[in-house]
Amino acid sequence: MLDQPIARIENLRVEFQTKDGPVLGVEDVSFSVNPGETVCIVGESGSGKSVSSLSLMRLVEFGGGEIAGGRLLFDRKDGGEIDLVKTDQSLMRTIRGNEIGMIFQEPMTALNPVFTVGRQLTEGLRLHRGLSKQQARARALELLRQVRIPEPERRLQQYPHELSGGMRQRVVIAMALACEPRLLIADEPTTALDVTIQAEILALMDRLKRETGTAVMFITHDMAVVAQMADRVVVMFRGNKVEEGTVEEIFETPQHDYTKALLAAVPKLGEMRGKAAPEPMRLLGVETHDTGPILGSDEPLLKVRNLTTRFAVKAGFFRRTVANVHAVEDVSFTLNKGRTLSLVGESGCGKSTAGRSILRLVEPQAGHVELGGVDVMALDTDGLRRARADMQMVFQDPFASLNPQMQLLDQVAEPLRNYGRTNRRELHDRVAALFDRVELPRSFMRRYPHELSGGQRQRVAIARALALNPKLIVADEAVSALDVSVQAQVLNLMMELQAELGLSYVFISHDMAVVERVSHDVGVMYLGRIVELGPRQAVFEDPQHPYTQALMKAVPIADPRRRKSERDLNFKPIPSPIHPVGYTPAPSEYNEVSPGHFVLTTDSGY
Amino acid sequence: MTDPTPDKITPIAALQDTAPLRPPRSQWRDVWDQLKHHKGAMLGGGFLLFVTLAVLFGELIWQLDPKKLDIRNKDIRPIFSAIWDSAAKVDWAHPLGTDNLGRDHLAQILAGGRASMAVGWAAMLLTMLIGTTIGVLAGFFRRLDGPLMRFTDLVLSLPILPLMLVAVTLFRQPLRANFGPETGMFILIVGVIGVTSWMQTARIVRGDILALKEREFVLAARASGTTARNIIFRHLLPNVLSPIMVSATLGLATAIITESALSFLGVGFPSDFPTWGKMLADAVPRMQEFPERVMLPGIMISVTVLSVNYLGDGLRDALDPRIRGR
Amino acid sequence: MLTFTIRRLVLSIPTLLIIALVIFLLLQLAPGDPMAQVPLTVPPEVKEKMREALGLGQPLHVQFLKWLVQVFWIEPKVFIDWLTRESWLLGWLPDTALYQGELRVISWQTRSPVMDIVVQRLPQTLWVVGMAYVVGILIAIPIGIYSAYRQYSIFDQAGTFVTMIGFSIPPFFTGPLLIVIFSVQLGWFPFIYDTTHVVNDWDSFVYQLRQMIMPVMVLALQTTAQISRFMRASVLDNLNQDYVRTARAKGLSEAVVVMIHVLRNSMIPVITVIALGVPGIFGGAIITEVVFSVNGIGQLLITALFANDLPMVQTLTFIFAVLIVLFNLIADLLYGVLDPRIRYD
Amino acid sequence: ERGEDGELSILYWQAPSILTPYLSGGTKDLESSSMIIEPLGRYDEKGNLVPYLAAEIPTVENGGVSEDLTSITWKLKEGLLWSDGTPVTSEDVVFTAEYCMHPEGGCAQLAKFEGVQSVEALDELTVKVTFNEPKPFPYGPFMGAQSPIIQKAQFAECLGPKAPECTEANFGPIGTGPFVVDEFKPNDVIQMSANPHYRDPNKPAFATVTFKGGGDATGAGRAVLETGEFDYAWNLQLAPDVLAKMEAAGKGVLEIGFGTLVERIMLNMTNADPSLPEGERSTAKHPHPFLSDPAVRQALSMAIDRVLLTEVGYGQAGRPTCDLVPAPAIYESGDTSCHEQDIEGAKALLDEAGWVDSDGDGVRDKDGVKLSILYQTSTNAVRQDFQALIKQWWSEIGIETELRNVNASVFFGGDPGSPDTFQKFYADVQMYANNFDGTDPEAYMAAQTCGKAPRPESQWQGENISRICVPEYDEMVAELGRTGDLNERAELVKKLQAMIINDGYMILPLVDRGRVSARSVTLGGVVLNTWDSELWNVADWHRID
Ligand SMILES: Nc1ncnc2c1ncn2[C@@H]1O[C@H](COP(=O)(O)OP(=O)(O)OP(=O)(O)O)[C@@H](O)[C@H]1O
Ligand SMILES: Nc1ncnc2c1ncn2[C@@H]1O[C@H](COP(=O)(O)OP(=O)(O)OP(=O)(O)O)[C@@H](O)[C@H]1O
Ligand SMILES: [Mg+2]
Ligand SMILES: [Mg+2]
Ligand code: NI
Repeated sequence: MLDQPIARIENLRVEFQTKDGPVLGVEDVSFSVNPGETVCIVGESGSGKSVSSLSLMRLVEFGGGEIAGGRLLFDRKDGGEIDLVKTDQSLMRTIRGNEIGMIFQEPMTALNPVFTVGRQLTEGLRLHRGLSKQQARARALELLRQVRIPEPERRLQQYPHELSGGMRQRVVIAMALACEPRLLIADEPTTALDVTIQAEILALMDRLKRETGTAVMFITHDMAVVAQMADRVVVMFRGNKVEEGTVEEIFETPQHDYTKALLAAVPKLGEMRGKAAPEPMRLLGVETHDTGPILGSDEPLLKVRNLTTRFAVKAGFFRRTVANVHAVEDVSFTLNKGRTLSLVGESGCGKSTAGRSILRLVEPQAGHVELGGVDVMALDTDGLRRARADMQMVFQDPFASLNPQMQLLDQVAEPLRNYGRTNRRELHDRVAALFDRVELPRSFMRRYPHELSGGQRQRVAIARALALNPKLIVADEAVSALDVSVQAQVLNLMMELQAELGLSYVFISHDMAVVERVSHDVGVMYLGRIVELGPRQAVFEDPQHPYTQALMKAVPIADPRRRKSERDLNFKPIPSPIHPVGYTPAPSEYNEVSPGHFVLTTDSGY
Repeated sequence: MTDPTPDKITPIAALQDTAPLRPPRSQWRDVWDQLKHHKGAMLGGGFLLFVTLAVLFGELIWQLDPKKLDIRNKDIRPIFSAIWDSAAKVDWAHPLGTDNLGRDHLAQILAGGRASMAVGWAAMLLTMLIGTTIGVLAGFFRRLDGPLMRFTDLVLSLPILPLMLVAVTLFRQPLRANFGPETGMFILIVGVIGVTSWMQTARIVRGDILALKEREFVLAARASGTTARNIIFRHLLPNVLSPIMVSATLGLATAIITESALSFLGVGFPSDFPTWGKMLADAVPRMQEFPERVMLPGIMISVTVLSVNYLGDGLRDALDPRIRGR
Repeated sequence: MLTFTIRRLVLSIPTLLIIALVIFLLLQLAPGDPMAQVPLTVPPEVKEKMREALGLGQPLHVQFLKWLVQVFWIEPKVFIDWLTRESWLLGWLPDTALYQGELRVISWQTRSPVMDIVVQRLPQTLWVVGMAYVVGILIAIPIGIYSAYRQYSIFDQAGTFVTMIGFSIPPFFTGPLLIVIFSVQLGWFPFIYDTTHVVNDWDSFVYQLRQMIMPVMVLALQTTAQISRFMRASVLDNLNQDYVRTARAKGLSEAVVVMIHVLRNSMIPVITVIALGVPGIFGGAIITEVVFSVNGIGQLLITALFANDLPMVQTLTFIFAVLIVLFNLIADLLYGVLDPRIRYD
Repeated sequence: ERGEDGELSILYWQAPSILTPYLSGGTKDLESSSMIIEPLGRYDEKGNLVPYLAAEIPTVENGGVSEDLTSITWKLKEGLLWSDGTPVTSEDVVFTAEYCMHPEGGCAQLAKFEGVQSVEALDELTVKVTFNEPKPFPYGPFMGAQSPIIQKAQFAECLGPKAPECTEANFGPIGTGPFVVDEFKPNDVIQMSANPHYRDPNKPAFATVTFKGGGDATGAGRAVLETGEFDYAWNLQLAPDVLAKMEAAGKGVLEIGFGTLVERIMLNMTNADPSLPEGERSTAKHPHPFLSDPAVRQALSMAIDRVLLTEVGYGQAGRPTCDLVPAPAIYESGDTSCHEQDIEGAKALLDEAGWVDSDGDGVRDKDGVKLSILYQTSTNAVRQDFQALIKQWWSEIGIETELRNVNASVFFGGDPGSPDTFQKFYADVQMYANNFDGTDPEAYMAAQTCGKAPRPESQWQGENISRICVPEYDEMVAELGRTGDLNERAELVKKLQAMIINDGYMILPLVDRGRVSARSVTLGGVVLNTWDSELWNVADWHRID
């Protein structure tokens, strides 16, 4: 705090005019950012993180917002300090993209889908720097190299959808860096990405900051990322700043109750070290049902043998199948009653497909699935429908998996109706009981999904899955889209239900810390195969397969003293799972390194 | 250095979901509440209600027979034309004047409105029914998609006039026998308009269903054992309501206009059966001398269409719980 | 994309054959008689002879097959001959002379090949109906963009109002209204369209504009009403997208953001809608053409219908069907071309 | 001076589709082609015969028609040239007959050649037409717009089934008329220029003609009367007040001429009840339940105010009439009794005949038969007004009417599959207009004989639409066929008319409809002719300033 800060936010207040009157986006926030410093802003969804940063760009106005009070002091390149609140939009345009760069949350949508990467990269350069086409292109190439995008020349001609999510996010970063801004605002730049890619991006940003000396305002709700990146941390809660301090202060001596609660809710990789069975997290302020470790049973419930699912790629004149996407390749495992098996792996490795294949929501090519003695693969349509009463699914996106036009009561009652329970009273009582079960107020039964928060929605989804008293629930990324605090609650809920009802879960996730917390067994998937399968403790404490080892390394740890460096990472891009029609992959063979701990010996492609 | 902690934040509150505070209400009350706030919808709905009541019950108040000729009182100008033209032939007995055969214009507007509105609504409903059915089937069942879309192309290229003539040849007699000449023709016209104007709706609905089908809640419904039928009725249809409403408002206008074009081309209702479209068409040659004869039915058609459009806008917003919640 | 195109084209052949058959049967079923316009003074026996001379007595399948052969085999030969003989495109090729005087599709009214008349009608149809479509779109797009950009402003409200009025007033009213105002009262424009008019200098061009302006206005009103609604909806969708915010964050001006980033994306669905409307141009505008004596394809169709000139109606409707199928395909392809995310293979 | 008046623009809102009347027969085609090809003689505006290509009109007196009425000999004018410069010979005339009489040609004017046994060229300029039997009126072939002479050299290859293939000839016949075709766009426009070989070197006054087709009658009227864009517009079937308003603009004047066209109501003498089995409806098997009662028919007629109808529908372009043959003058009956509407009289008549409203529903009935009428006509604004008025009057005398209008192309088409054609007459009464060609009504009267009623066996073809079947009438028609003397024939025609119309009320004539055309005030020489083509004297048209 010795030198002059680049940006100072003083008593910012932002209001949105909506039909029902003004809504407060940010109530009262003040903090500053110094040159060369990374300030992380944390807080849960809706706490006003994005609004603060957009105010600094004066972009809130375009979303219907209005800066109702406070000052936004920005130190311009040529010395003068101006109040951005009072600057007019034409001057703002020379600052935006030029002196303040911004990286947005969603790499998928932040780029214009119909223009090439090159065009979008050079646009700002030509505007602010007055570069010619060639010069801008040269600079764009340089930028792409800087963010370590392979084959930068080719990328310039490509459209955003032709790049992978990680590459797209790097393009967005390159765009923000194009004019060498003095302040870089990164709004959740890695939330939507895989651990492995996230690790790379974080490392990249860290390096760029060191090399260029840019000040960075980093917005996230992921405490692990904060631990990895921040110099200073600002904690926000419901439109207010509740705490500010250096990263160590915040993590080690949190002052504010909210900060404490937040930290308690973060699962940390390695916390479960030495424990065989999962146990619920201890959360602040929520009365715990203290269930202790959940042991499960030894009675097998679900047996999956040699499950193989491929999607046909059709092409040519007669739409013949020319190739197959080998989404799930020869996967076998057994899940016991009352236990949780987690499937982890990078995006696209076939986790969801495996889960859906078990329920026959996609038709597998081959394999054998047995649920409680019923051969699922042999069932006809009607039988399958009946069998599904025993196996339910919870989906990743709590919003997308609920019908926006239906009241929650009807949505939770739907499975019951499908299986012939039509008595209105009975239905109502049953649904009410389910709502109690997942700790939702009964008054919510008449609401619509959009009237609930993400965590509440996911509980509704769980209630729906529980409606038929299933034996098995496939939870496909069931907590990935949730805030940490909410995520912790949902996880606890799931574990409590398991303890009480003896449910079994197939838990699909890419978040290693969460997986560590909830699973009895873990299967690591890569390119359609399980490369390593075994009890959680064995797999996490003694990873055998090189891919598992790399994955474990990439996970950020919510501890500022255990930062990773870029050198630790060595990821290769995942090879294509598409193979021509005639291709017959080798069967999966495993080596049992310790009891129940299997490691793939067949070539997995890694 | 840090701000003082506001007292109201307790850790318990911190980890609890931010619950919306409003108490639950019944669904239809909600829709109505929302609709009430939409000025356009209220105006449009009010006008529509007024017109509907007027055409239904107007003849009880204004009891002149629209078909009654009174040749001595022909070509009377509407009462208001006396304001600027003191020489105009006006008569309080015919506030909107009479036509070239002395039929009372007000009575005709009322009777014509009944026919036009009925044709408009019925044809629109039929159009929506066919369009939605075909669109949903094509979008939902992959196998039906190709054939149904080709079928749509086929109907698109059918000329409406020969179709109308064929329909008249084949069905007029049985319909007349069962329903009488006017209702019979009404069914025929509504049928033909319905059968030839559902294609746009079908295309739109199909596109939306194709996209909705991939949404996770449909998969979730399937996973919880919902049958295809129920998926369509419970999950897909309510979600395509909004594009259907848009087509419906346009469909109503198109139906009224198509009916008038059919009359114009000579294949519509019996000649002594007034509709707004036909009144407009008949009055066009005399529009210089008697502008009110084109203006009145013209205004009625336009304003009705506008009202339906605004009401549709409002209903669309009101029926969507996402918008309603705001 | 190429395989996709070829595949769709090949698949459309059976579709078109079925369409042709259905149209044929429909027209056969339709009441009416090519002799309807022959005066009543001509005795029935003579009319019967005339019908025979037109080939009306033949069995249906024979008539249909004959028509199929004529349309799919003989007419293309004539067309290829014309291409290699006169057109500037392929005129340099040796003349093919494939057509050997076989019977072409002959209109019952004029006793001349239907296709020749269709070709004769194209210029005025394209000038008037096509121009109206273009003008309508050119007006609609800016209106749509601005209405969306200033959603719920006075301009937006007024736009909605006017377009709905335009949509709900039939052309048999607007046409005579314009005639009364601009031709009769003001005397500005002629209203009987002169199809023989040749544009070869400035004055004749001005005359062409004057005679086109009224029918074009009538027709453009309808196009504008529809397209501007689509455009507005599409722009509204895109204005809320994240990439718009990204563009603004780069410091681009509002004009660039809207006219380049938003417009390009918004045009994708609109252009396909526009493409789907193109067959309608060929179909002509029946009522407007009659009101202004434009004598384009629409008028040809309606006179042929009223004269029960089945070969003409059948051929015109079939061409229309071909265009519908074709432009469906073009709309799909355009979608693929405009939107890099979509790839057909 | 030929060509000095520049351009003439004519507007026909029904566009000509072909320029040989032999292949079409549509009025618009006859009239347009009459500027290009000509017959041997035409009728003038009074119905008199005038020579065109013939040197004079052959008659018995001048020896051109044989005493026994079985042959007629025409002599061409000398020195006539086709527009391509070749001479017109009797061979062309013979060929014209051959062309139309070819059994496979489907010639539309075959009726003109009815009874022709042979046509032979006696020399270069003389043609003799021989008939099978005596023809009291031998001016069918080669007379009037329906039967112009075409050039043999041009049409030699187009006989019979080949006729439709000669597009070039059909679209640009070489003729002797004042104009030649430069360009013909079917159903759209004809561009013509003065014929350099026209027989009168000073005519035509116009160098070029634009003959535009298409649009509607209102537009056509406006273009001549209100904006002056065109010089001449044909057949303006518009309401009289609309026309009067247009004429008031002062740019043009209306031309009106009366002929034989009568708007009438046909009463169905047979039962059209839909409950009868198909094939027996509207056939002689079942007489009409109430229209076979003459009192009902007369009451229907009495209730109609023909003067008012004329005023509302046609104005100066119509005259109320009680006759089916309102012209030429010698055939007129002079009966004006029907002009006066007599509602009370009609009521009395019905009461007397036992048709009373016994159940109090406002509709008269007798023996369970209700006087309930289905009244059909073709779609057309004036006819719809007529329907409405007549329905009103009939309801005043206690007769209930259901109106129906049918698209003209269906109504007048002879499709036996359609229930809506005027021949099938699946209604109780129907309204349309009809006339006869030329000046001789024999065939017209003969059409109402018993054997000519449309029946299923005749594929519903036939001209006796009312299904009139009066034996004395048929006998008298036969007598007419045997009578040569014009005055005697006229007497017979009047008697025939009285039998079924003036006294029989089987057909109710309403209005004698004139032709209304409009010409620009600057166009001179127009003589509206209803017996032949309106453009019959286009060679004399000229510009006046
Ligand atoms: N356009 C808008 N109209 C109305 N309210 C808005 C708008 N944008 C944001 N808000 C409100 O402002 C508050 C802060 O939102 P903001 O987007 O800053 O949250 P965030 O902390 O970025 O959350 P997330 O982690 O989900 O991105 C929220 O309550 C939100 O509802
Ligand atoms: N319906 C489908 N048709 C064709 N290919 C598919 C389909 N569904 C999935 N795939 C392909 O199968 C592979 C595995 O997909 P899957 O969705 O199972 O991955 P995942 O591990 O769940 O990834 P994520 O973490 O992103 O959800 C991917 O390559 C994907 O592109
Ligand atoms: Mg945010
Ligand atoms: Mg997945
Ligand atoms: Ni400080």
